Amino acid sequence: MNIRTALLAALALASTPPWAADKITIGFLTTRTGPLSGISGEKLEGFQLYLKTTGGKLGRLPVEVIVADDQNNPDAGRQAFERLAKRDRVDVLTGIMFSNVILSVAPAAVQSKILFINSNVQPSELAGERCNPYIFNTAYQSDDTDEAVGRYVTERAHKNVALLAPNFPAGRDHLNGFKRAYKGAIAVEILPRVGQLDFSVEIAQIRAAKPDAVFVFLFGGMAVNFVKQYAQAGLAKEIPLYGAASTLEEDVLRGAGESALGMVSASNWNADLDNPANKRFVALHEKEYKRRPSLYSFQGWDTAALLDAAVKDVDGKIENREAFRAALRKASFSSARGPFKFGPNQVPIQDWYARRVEKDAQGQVVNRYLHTVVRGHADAYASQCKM
Amino acid sequence: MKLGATWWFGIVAVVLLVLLPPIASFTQQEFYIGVATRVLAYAIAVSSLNLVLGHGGMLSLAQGSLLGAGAYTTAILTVEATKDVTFLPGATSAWITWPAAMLVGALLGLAIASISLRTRAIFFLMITLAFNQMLYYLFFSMKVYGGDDGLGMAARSDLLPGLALENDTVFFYVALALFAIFTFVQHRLVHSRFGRVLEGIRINEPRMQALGFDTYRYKLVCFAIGGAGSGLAGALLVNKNLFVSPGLLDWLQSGTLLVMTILGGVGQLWGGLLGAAAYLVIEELLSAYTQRWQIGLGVALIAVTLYAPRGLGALFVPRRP
Amino acid sequence: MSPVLATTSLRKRFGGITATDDVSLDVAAHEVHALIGPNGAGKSTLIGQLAGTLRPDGGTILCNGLDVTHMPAHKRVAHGLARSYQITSTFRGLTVLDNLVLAVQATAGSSFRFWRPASAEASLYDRAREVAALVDLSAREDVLVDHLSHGEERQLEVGLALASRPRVLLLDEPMAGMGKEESARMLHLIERLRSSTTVLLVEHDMAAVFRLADRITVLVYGRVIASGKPDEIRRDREVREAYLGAAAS
Amino acid sequence: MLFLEQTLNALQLGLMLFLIAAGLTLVFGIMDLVNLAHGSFYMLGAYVAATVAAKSGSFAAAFLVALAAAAGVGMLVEWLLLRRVYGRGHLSQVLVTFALILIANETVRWIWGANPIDMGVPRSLAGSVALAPGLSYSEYRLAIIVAGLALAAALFWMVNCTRLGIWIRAGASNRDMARALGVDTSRLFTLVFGLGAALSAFAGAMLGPILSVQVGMGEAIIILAFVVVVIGGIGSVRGALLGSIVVAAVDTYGRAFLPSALGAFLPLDIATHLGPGLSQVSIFVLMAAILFFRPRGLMPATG
Repeated sequence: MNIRTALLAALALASTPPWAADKITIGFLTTRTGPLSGISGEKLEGFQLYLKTTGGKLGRLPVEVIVADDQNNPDAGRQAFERLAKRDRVDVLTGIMFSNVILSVAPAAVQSKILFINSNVQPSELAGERCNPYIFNTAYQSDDTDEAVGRYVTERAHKNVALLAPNFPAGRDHLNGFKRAYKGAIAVEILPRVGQLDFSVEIAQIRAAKPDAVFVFLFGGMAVNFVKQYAQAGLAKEIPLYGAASTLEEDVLRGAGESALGMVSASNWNADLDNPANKRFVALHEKEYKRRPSLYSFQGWDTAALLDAAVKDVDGKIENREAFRAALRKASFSSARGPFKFGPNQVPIQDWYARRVEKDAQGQVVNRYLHTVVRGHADAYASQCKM
Repeated sequence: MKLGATWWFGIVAVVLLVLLPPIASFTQQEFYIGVATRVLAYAIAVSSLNLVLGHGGMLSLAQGSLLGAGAYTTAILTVEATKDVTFLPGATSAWITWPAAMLVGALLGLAIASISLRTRAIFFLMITLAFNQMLYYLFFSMKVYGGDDGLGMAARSDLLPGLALENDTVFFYVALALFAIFTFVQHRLVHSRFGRVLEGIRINEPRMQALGFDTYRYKLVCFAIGGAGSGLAGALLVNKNLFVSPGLLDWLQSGTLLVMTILGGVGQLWGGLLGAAAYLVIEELLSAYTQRWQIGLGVALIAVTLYAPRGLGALFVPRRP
Repeated sequence: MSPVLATTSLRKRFGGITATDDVSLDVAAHEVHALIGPNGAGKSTLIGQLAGTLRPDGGTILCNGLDVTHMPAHKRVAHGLARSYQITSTFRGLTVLDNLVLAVQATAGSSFRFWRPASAEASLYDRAREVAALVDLSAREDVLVDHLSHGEERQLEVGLALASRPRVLLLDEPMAGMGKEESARMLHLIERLRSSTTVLLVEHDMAAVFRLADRITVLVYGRVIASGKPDEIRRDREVREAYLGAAAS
Repeated sequence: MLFLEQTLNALQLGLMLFLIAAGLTLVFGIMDLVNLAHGSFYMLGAYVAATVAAKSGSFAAAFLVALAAAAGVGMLVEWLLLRRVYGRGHLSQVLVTFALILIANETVRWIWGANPIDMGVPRSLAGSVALAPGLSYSEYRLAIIVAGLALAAALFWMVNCTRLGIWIRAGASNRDMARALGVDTSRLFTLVFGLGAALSAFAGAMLGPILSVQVGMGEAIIILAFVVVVIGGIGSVRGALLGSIVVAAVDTYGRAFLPSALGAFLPLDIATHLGPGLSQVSIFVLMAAILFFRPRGLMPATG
C-alpha cells in the first residue's frame, strides 16, 4: 500500500501548489535492513493499524504515509530524511529507531520546520539542553526505564546488585539511570563489547561476585543471547534478573522463549494493562496481525492517536504550525499506557509498571503486569531544558 | 594532444554535473543536489582508494577509518572553536579544518601502512582491517566527542565571505570543484615519475627493487596520499550532514568503498566517480521502491563482476595501451 | 689494481645443505669473470647474495672497497652493482622503451616527483634509447614486452641491468634457452660490454664461456675447486673429473 | 575456580571458531578464494536447525538437515557462480562474496521474517552439571566442547588419513602441481566448498541454542574467523586450530581478567572504562602483532 502511495506522492507533488492543507503527509523514517529491522517494522504496523480504525484519516485530513529506510546509518538516514523533506514535503516526521540516526536528523528537521515526533527512546541531549519546540517524544527518555527498575529493586530490598550494559556511552548512561534510583551497593559493573555473542565470561564473573540480584541493559540480539545463556548457566533461579524495557520486550521473548521466565523489567506500557484504550488496541492488533503487540507497535499506535487528537483540535488547519504544536502539547487523547501528559521538554510524564515474564493460559511466554512502580514520573533532564 | 576516450568521458560527465543544480531546482527536485553532493564526496574517497589499489596494487580495508578520522577532525576542530574553555585550538574556517582532515588522513595512512606493508596480498587486507577496527573502537569509546551517538556540528565550515556553504547548490559546486581538482591531480600523479614507479611496482615489484627502487617508501607515500584524499572526503561528508558517527569508520563502510572501487573499474581515472555514482544511485532508487533492495544490489554487483570484469569504467574506455 | 668485487669466506646454509661453503672470489675491473659448475652447485645462491636478495650467514662482500654484505638490494644499485635474472623478469603490458625508461629512472634523480609527466623528460628517453641500441632492440622500442621473442626478451633483461651504468654486472645465464643465432648475438653483445663495465657471468654454454672469459671459477657443491685462466681450468685434472669430462679433452 | 570456568569458556569458543575457520582456511588455501559469505552458511545452518528442531522436536534430525542443506546450497553456489571467478584474483571474489552476503541476508529475512527466532536447548542437555565443588557448568556447553572435539578429530582424520585428505592437502600446498598430477580439481573444489559450508552450518546449529538466531549473525563471527585463519596461516587446518585457540584465549581472558588486572594499578573508574575498551581491540592488536613478525601467519601451508 505505502509503496504505491510513494509513487503517487512524487507525481502529484510536482503539480500541486505549495500549500493546501487538504491532507497530512507523514514521513516514516525507519530501519528496514539489517538485524534490527524486525522491531522497526512493528512500529510501522502499529501506526498503520490506528489509521485503519479512522479510515486512513487524522482528524478530517486524509493521511499519506511515506516510508523511507535509514539502514541504521546516520549518513544514509540523513539522505533519506532530505528526500522526505525536500521531495515529498512531509508535514510530520516519525518512526526513527536509533539514537545516532535521531541525533543526525533532528537538527535538520527543526531547520526545515518539520514536526519531529520521536516515537522511540529520547537521547539525553534532546531531552536536556538541546530540546526544541519542534521535537516531541511519545516514548520515554532513555534512562527512565532503568530508574524505574532501580526503584523497584530497592523496593524488593536487594542490597548487592551486579550491573551489566554494553560498553558504549549510552550503555553507561543507562547504568547511571539505575544508580540514581537504587539505594544499595553495587557488587560489580561489567561492560561487555557491543554486538558480543558469547557472555559465558561475563556470566562467570557475575557468579563469582555473588550478588543478590542482577540488572541488565541490553536490546535485540544481545538481549536474546544473554537471557538464553543466563538461564542455561543455571543462574536464573539463584540470582533474580532485572532488565530495562527493551531487554525483555516481545521481540526478545520470541527469540529467547522459556529461558526468560521469571525475569522482571519495568516499562511504560504492557499488553495486559486494563484501560479501555489499551484493550481496544490489543484486540485490534491480535485480530489484524495474529500475534500480541510489542512495545514498538504500541509506540506506533500511540503516536498516531496523539496526531489524530491534535489535528482534530486545530480542525485540520495544520499549516498554522504554532497552533498545531500547541494542540500536540495539550495531548488531549486517552493513551493506551494510561495517564499521559507532556513535560516542559515535550517528553512524556507517565506511570511506570513492573512486569514479570510468565506463561499465560495458552502456554505462551508473556510479560505479566505486577504493579505500578511510580506515578507521573518526569525524566531527569527536564530541568536542563529552557524551552 | 588527441583527446582519448578518457577525456571525452570526463568532459561529458563534468558538463552534466555542472548543469544538474539548475535542472533540479527547475523541476523542484532540489533533493537530488544533495544526493549528487554525497556522490561527489564518496567519489573522492573512492578515487583515492583507486590510487592505492589500482596504481599501488594494495588491497586495503582501512579507507573507511581514514575517511571517518578526517570527518571527526573537521567536526572536533569546529566544535572546539565554539567552546570557550578548550585545550585544542578550534577553527571553523574550511581553509583550516579541511586541510587538517587531509593531514590526519595522511598521517594515519602513513602509520597504518608503515606496519602493514610488511605483509603481502590477503594478509595486507586483514592487517589493514585490524587497524580499521582499532580506529573504529577509538572513536567509539570517546565519550567526550559523543562516543557511539556521534558528534554534531552547529554549522558548515565557512569558506569565503560571499560563499555560504549553507546553500546546498553552493556546497555542491564546491564539492564538484574539489572533485575536478582531485581528479586532475590524480591524472598528473599517475603519469608522473612517481606514478610510473607505482605501476612498475604493481606489475613486478622484485624487479623494481633489483633496478634500485626502495619500493616500500613509494607504497608508503602512495598510501598516505590515499589517506589524504579519504580525509578530504570525510571533511566534505561531515559538512554535508553536519554530523559524524563511528559507524562511518566501521569495516563494512571500508568494504563498501572497496566494492565501489571495483565496481567503477580499478585503475580507471573515472572509476571513482562511476563506482560511487552507480552504487549510491542503485541504493537510492531501489530502496525507494522495495524493502528487498539489497537483493537487487547484490545481483547488480554479481552481473558487473561477470560481464564487466574490469568495472564500469572499462566499458567506455578501451583497454589501456 | 684492487678488485671491483670481492668476497671473503662467504657462507650460506639452507637447513642441512651448505649452498655457499667458504667462497672467496674476486673480480678485477673490466674483466669478464665466468662462474661455472654443475646444476645445484650454488651458482644462483651466490648471485642472490651478491645482488642482495639473499642474506649470507657469514663472510663479507666488498664492492669497490665498500662492505655491501648486509646492504638491501635496492641500495646496491646506487653503488654500481646490477643484475639480470635467470628466469626473465620484465614488465609485461609495457613497451620495451617504457621498460627501459623505468630502469633509467631508478638512477636518474629522485622519482618522488608528482607533477611533471615522465613522458616530458627527454633525458630519460634519450638514455633509454641509448641502452636499447646497446642491446640491439632499437627496432623494437614500441613493441609490447608480451610480443617479444624469447631471445629479444633476454636482451631486454640485460638492457634493464645496463640502464644504471653499473660498474659490476651480474649476468645469470643470459644464453639460457637461446638458439644458435640468438646466442651468437648475445655473445657479441657481452663482448662489447667489456669496455664499459665488469661482468660476472654465470653460464652453462661452455663454448661461450671459453670464448669470453678472462678468468673462470668452478663451483661444485658450493665450494670453489679451481679458479684461473681458461687454459689452466681446461687442463686442471680435478675440474675435468668433477665436471668437464669429455668436453675439455 | 573462576579461572577453570573461564578456561572451559575459552575452549568452547575456540572450538566453535575452529569449525568455521577450518572450512574457511580450506576454501581459502585450496581454491585461493576469499569467501566473505562463509558466515552466511553459519546463519543458514542455525535457521534450518532451529526450524527443523521446532517442527520435529529431535535435535539429531535438525543437525543432519542443516548440514545437508548448507552443503547442498554451498555446492550449488560454487557450481553456478564461484567457478567463474577463480582465476580472477581476490578483487572480483571480494565483490561477488560481498554481494552474496547481501542476497543471503535478504533471502533469510524474506523466508523467516526479520525478528530473531527461538531455538531452545535440547531437553536432555538443559541443566548444568557440577564439575567441581562450587562450579556448575551448563551441560549444553559441555556438549558443544565434546562435539567440537569430535568433529575436529574427524576432520584431522579425514585430512591426514584419507584419499580425499591427500587431495585436499595437495591442493592446499600447490594447486597447479595437484592438477598436473591428475587431481580432478573442479570436483575437489565443489566438494571442499560443500564441506566448508557444512562445517560452518554445524557451528551455526550448535551455537543456535545459546546465541540469537537472527539475520546478519554471520557477519559478526566472520571477522573472528578471518582473524583465526590469518593468524594460523592460510590453507592449514592445524594452523586454524592453533589460531582459534589463541584468539579464543586472548578474547576470553582479556574480557575476564583485564578489567580487574587494570584495576590493580589504575583508579577503579578508569579501569572499568578502559578495560572493556582494550579487550575490544585485543584481538585486532594480536593479529597486527603476529602479522608484523610472521607476515604469512604462524603455520602457512606453503602453497
